[in-house]
Amino acid sequence: MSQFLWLIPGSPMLGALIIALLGGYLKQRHFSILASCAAAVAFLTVLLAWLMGAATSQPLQQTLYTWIGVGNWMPTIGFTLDRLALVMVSVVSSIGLLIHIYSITFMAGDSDQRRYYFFLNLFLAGMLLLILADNLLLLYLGWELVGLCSFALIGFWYRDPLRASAGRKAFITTRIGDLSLALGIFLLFNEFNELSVSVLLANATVQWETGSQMPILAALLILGGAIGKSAQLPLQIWLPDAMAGPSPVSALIHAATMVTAGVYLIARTYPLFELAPQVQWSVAAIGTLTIIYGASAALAQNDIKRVLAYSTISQVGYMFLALGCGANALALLHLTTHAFFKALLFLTAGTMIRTNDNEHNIHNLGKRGNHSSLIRWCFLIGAASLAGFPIITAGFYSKEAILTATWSAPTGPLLWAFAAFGSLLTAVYIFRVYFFVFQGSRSGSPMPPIPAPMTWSLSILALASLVVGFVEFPEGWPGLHLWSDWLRDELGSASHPTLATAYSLQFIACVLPLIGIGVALVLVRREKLGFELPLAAFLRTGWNFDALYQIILIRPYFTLARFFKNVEALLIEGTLQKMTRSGMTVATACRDGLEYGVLNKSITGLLAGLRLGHMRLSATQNGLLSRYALMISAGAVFLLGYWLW
Amino acid sequence: MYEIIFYLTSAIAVLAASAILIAPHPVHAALYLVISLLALALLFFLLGAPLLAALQVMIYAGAIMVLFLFLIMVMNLRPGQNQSAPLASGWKGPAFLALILLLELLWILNRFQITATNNITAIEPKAVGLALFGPYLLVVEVAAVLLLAALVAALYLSRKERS
Amino acid sequence: MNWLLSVLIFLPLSGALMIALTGHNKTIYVRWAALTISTVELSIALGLWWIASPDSDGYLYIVQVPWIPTMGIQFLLGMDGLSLLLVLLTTLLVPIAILVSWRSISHNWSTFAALLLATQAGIIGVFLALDLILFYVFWELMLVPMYFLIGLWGHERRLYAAYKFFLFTVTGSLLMLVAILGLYFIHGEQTGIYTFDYFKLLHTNLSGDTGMWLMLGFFVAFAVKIPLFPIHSWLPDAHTEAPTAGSIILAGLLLKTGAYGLLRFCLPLFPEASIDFAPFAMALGVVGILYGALLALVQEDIKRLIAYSSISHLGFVVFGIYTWNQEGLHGAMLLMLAHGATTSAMFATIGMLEERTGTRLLSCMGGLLSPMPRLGAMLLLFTLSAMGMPGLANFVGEFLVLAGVYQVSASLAIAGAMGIVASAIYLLWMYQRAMLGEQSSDRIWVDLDRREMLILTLLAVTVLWLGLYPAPFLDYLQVPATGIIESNPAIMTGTEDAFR
Amino acid sequence: MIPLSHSLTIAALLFVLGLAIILLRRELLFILMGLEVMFNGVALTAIAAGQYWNNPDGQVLTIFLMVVTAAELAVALILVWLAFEHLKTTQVDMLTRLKDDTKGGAP
Amino acid sequence: MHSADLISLAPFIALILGGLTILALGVWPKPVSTQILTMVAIAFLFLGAVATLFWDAPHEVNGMLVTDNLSRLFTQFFMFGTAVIIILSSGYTPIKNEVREEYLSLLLFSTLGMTLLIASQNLMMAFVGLEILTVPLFALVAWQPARNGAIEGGVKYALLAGFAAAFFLYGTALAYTSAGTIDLTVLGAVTTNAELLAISVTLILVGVGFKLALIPFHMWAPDIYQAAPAPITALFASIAKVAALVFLIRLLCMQLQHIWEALLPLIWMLAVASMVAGNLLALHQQNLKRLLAYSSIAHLGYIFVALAAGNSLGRDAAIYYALTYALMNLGTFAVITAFTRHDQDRQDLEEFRGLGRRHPVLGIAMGVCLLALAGVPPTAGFIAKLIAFGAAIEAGHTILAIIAVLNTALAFYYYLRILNVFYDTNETNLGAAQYSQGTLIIVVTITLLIIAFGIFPEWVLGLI
Repeated sequence: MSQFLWLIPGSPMLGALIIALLGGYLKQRHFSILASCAAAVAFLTVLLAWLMGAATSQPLQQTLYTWIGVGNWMPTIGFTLDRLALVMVSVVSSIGLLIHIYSITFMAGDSDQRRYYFFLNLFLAGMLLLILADNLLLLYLGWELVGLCSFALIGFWYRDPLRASAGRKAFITTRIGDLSLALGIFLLFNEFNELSVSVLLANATVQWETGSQMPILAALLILGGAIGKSAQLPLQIWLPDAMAGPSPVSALIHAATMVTAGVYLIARTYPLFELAPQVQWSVAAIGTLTIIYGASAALAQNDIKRVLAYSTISQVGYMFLALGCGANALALLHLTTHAFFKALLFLTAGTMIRTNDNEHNIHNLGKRGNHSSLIRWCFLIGAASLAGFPIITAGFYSKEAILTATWSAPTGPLLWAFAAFGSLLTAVYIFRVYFFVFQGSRSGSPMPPIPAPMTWSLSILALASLVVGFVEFPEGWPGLHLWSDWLRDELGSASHPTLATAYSLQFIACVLPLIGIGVALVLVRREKLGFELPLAAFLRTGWNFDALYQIILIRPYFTLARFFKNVEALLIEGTLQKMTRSGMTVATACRDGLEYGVLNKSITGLLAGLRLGHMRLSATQNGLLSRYALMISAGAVFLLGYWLW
Repeated sequence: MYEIIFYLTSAIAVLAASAILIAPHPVHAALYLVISLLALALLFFLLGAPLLAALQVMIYAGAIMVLFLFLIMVMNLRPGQNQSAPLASGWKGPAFLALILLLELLWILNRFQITATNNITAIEPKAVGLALFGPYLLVVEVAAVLLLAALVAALYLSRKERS
Repeated sequence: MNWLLSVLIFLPLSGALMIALTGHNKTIYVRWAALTISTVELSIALGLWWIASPDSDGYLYIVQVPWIPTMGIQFLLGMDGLSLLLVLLTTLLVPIAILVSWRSISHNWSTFAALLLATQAGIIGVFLALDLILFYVFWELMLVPMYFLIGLWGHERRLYAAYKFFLFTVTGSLLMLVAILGLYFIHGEQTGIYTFDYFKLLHTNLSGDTGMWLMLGFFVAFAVKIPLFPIHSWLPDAHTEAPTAGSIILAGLLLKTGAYGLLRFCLPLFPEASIDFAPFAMALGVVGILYGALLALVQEDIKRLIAYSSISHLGFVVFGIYTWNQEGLHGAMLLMLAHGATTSAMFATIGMLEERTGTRLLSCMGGLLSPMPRLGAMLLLFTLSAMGMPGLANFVGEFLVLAGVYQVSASLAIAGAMGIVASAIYLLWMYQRAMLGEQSSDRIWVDLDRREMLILTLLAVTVLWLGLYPAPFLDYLQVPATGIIESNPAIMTGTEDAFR
Repeated sequence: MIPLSHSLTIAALLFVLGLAIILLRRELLFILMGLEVMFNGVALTAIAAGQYWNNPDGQVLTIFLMVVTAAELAVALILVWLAFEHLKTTQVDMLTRLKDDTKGGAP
Repeated sequence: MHSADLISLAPFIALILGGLTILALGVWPKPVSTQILTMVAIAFLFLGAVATLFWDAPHEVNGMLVTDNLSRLFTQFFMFGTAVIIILSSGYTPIKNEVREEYLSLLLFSTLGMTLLIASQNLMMAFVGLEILTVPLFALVAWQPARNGAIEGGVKYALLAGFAAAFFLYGTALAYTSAGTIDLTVLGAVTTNAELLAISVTLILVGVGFKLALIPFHMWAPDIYQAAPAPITALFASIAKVAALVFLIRLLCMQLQHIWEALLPLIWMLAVASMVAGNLLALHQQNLKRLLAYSSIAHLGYIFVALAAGNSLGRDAAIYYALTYALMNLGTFAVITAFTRHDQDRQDLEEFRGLGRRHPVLGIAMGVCLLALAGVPPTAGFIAKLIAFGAAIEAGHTILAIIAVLNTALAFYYYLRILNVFYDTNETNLGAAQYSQGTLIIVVTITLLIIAFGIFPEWVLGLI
């Protein structure tokens, strides 16, 4: 099996390559089929891996070649498939395949499908590469590749400058996180002269003491990378804007897969975090804050995709919380369920937006109200799963488990309280959307039928959103505990509270979504009457983070850059002209040259000085014979003077 | 006595030369020049060079001065004609420079103790002739070429029928 | 095969002479002749690459002929892995420059081609010469034709730019000449052997101050060429005003000669002085990285922007060189290649863009991706490479450099890494303004034709190759890098102390 | 007896006077006269030194000096005359057609 | 007179005989064509050059002239240079009809002066040689007096040359005063009154410095370059100047070495002044001939850098530099000669706009010559600078060398300026070059020589 590992990232890569190179010879609709086939091959390979027993065997390995061999710096193009990776590739490849299929009809009308599918395939390849990479540098490659594709796909409709800017914003913001990751890689390499993840982690656990400086630094740097990619506080600002891309893209990249890359990264390097408990705790803290942040911001949004975007931020916060509490397996579980239900929500939202003339506003969507029942049911399932509707939804199982696990972590009750409040808010905001959109007057014209590929992919996702949770029943319940058992060897397990505590926590977790739905009902009624939420404007702008960054970072940066530009322009152009015109004296040139830009000013000053020297000397060549003789005599006087002196 | 004549002649030579410096009229200047040259001839004689004294009188006072005067006549030069004052503005610098040069030269010449004086013994024309046609033979021959070249040059330049 | 080195130099030189003398008013014939010559050069270089084994110690090819024995000057050429790769880059970029100019140069093709080939000969000579005087000869030889390429075919302010370029570089190189002579006489006095032979001069005993001054003499010449921060101001002008082919040669090759000089001469000849100087050089490097990135952000002229980005990238190269460790040196060398390919590709693309839009101003562009998707895609690829996207050329070099720098000083590495982030900012901003958004005018645009696609595809393949499978290149750098590291008497203790 | 330095001083005086004439006078003929004075200063030096060393070389030197002066003067005088003929001036101040164009050239 | 003396004197005799023959042919009752006169002149030059080949061991004639390697090299070179100038003159339209017996004989006499000057062992001989070199030039500058500025140039040159000659002679007289002799071999051995001798050599330096147009004795140079017909300017800029230089080298570096050492600081200062001021003066100059005059001043500065080193390498460097300098200037002025208009030289740089492109051979030649002047390898100019600066560095004059290279860099500016104009695309001015086949051959030959001497400097270095 292991010799086929390369196929997992390789087939979408090949797909992208074929689209790029041979695209000129293909028709628009062939792109979608080609791309879907590439995604399907990847998915089938993963499936094959399951069937061949990858789930139970030792991690699979495949090394293609050494990428950059310099001394100890020996990153390979090599893949490792362990259980963590297996979960991730399964989620990514399956959702990827579904979204490819969904896109066939969704993008059918677009004239630039070549670019779309190129980047979609490339994204899939990058994501799978990131997951399978057996060394940090290859991981970084995948990491950047998905960032790039995200950039390109957010700005897919680039003619709108706002969308193009959103892409750039996403790229640059995540790149700040990437910088941190890169530094982390340098640090680890510098310490261990090794890039392979497994060896690094093994070395780290042996050589570093818990809580010492190095692991803290390393973990912090990696955390920085994860925060950027996963849109956690304070680098979350790019994600809401990223909704400018096509909805399938939002579903795939900005909900199901890429934003969870940070979660994956931390899970992958969790031994480092265990060596740095402080950092681990801050992971949890960041997660908690982000939960509240995202949920509260989502509460006030009127754009359906923005609600989902803030919801994503918030839900990834849960995963971080889980990671911070050491419940890595649970984080992964929530990652999986979230991938399905959030993809489902995005795709239904996308379908609605599509069929309603690009209408994003939930009020207006509700007023139009002509939604097919499939859409309605799918959205309901997704919303329930997101809210963690007890027992029947996948979201309940993953979220409840995280909440329970939180309790026994350091400062657990506090974290739990926040997370639970977030859970309440989640139910409120998502059902607010549901009630707005689907309880409106049904006045519109009858719906056009939804094409088969869309129906299929929505149905599969909806099903998954309900059933995936059953792999892991809550602590103390009868039923399966497959997930945590299976992953325990690789990811460890969190400590659990006592059973009694657990039961009460579980009860609360069951009740909160129900309360939330109730609150949502009330809220929607009152909002329809014109009532505004307190702080709505503040929340709607995502706590004004953009403005804050504008003020404290971006503006000063540009100002500084402009300042330097002006200085240069002033120095080179201005003075040169001025000097050539009036033949300024060398003294002036020197004086001005002492200012900041010694560089160009001194050059122009030099030129002017030389010119002045030329003019002065040239003036002596005035054709007067006596003057010439005088100079000769002066020379003689000078030379003779040397002897007297 | 010898000394008195010597210094007197020297004074004449120098004063006559100074007169050229300020003489307004070219003809006057030329005459001052002759005086200076003749005084110099006397000095040559006093310094034991009778041959050179004679040559000085003949070549300079005789030949060259005639050339000068001839040219002055031909060009009909007069003072004030297109002529700024002899020591026009801007004379101070050059004069100062000349003064410094003079001081430098005097300093140099008096710094070296070559003051010992032999009795004046005339160096006979014969000795000069022997030197000229002995070691300096080649120079004499070459000097002839120089004169020839000057002649050719002068001839060419003074040709009338130029296009 | 050694004689091929001489062929590499003299073939373009004689070709240039032939074309200059006979090619008047025969544009088509001249174009093909120049292309043929440069292609032959490329195949020779590829052949040398093919034959040479990367593991062989020392120099792969050597040519040694006495030239002016009374002064100890020889015709001494040598090719090690580093020069092999740089020659390869040279021979690749010159045909590309010719192809780029195929239509855009409208007048005096014969002179143009002759100058281009002469420049090529000079650059190859610089990369091969191991006799210091010979090196200097080629160093100047490449300047003069380059000057005319800018001064005669450039844009509006070409003369100003050309003078600035020439006077800056020539001042630096003349100071180097003084240093060369100084080294020559010091070595002569010590050993009694008066020679400019690189290998013999390597073992000159230099006392502290003398060594430092001589090293500075060399350093100034190379720093001007690289260009390092305070003396970079010729570069934006030269890049902006040069014709596309000129920009390609300038950015792709001439800047590399400076870095090459540091690697080949500055470090091995003056190890002690270089160690003492390393902190300053690295500081200059990091200032260059950030300063270049900062100024690139606020440029209106797209070529000027790339010029400042070059300053930034070459800062990385200097950075890497003075780390004096495996990762840093390899990174610097590889980045030289990568920057050569990437930046010349960007200049080629921008040249094509300029031919179509008639402007270099970003404010006059916009929305050009939809009418010209191929051009846009290519530009995106090269832009990504320039901003250090993994899998593309620059990434490998920049990351290696940073890994090397990190071992010397973490804070410098952070500063350098900020440069990478900044590069993303200004390059994407550039790309967005030029290619994305609404179309600024409804002219009819023509996408890339076959010739242009050929050019850019060649470069794109190079960029991808360097990014994904640099091993065939890196293998050749092992021996040179090790050589430089071994020349270090203190193995970096000096620098480390200076930083920590 | 006359010390050598006295003769040399007088010679130097003559030399400098000639030089002063050249520097101060504006008329070409005066300048030529100044030249003559300078040459005579040199001649006096040579002869005085010849007396001092008691050999004929000083006088030989002076003879050649006269020859050369004559040759040079002849050509120079003709040139002056040509200037008078063609340029209608013999003033130094007027001979300024050949000079630097101080307007300044290329940037 | 021994037969050995005759062999030694043969080249000089050939020149004198040549001059006389041409004069005789000129006054021959039947008119002799200009071509024949030219050919006779060149034939005598060739004879003279061949005659130098019969010199073997250094031989002194009568204590006046010495025939050694240096004399031979430069005698041959002067013959070559004069031949070049004769060929250039015969193809030079503004004075074409005036190249007759006077012109040619004066050229030959001037050449005689040069050969005498560099071979002289006696200050008197040197002086007379210098005058034979100079006096014909008075007339040659003013050749065809109707030309613009010709008379003015002649007058200025004549008066200033006389002025400088007075200094030279005064120096000679003082040298005589100090030692009682003017024989250089004797003077070199005398140690009494060394300082007075040094001072007298300083005065001689003023006289020679005038010929070399060193700062501050330079002011005549641009005017005369501008006034003279282009071939004569070439003579001024090349062999005439080199003759004075070689005399100085012989005087200082071979015969009065102790004086040379004493004079080093002065030479240092003259070198710096000449380089800096020469380059500055040339910087924005618009008149090409004047510009080249200023550049010549700077070049003499570089040569003095070599002389300031005070070692044998410096001497060799100066000699090599002198030779290549003359060659480069000959080449440059040959091109200017070729580009002449019907009645006047082109002078203003603007008048040359685009000409290099229109005449590729002349354009390339001009490029090579100017780049050689700038010191770009692989031309002779580079090797010259290399050795010159090397000498300075060997002597420890690093500062001087740095000043020199900075000046070299500065000089690039104006050389490139000329080339820019030559190759500019806006051909605003029309009117083709008017050059003879001979001029073209000369231009190509000199260009090739410049490159050849750059690539194989041993050819020349071996002769020194």
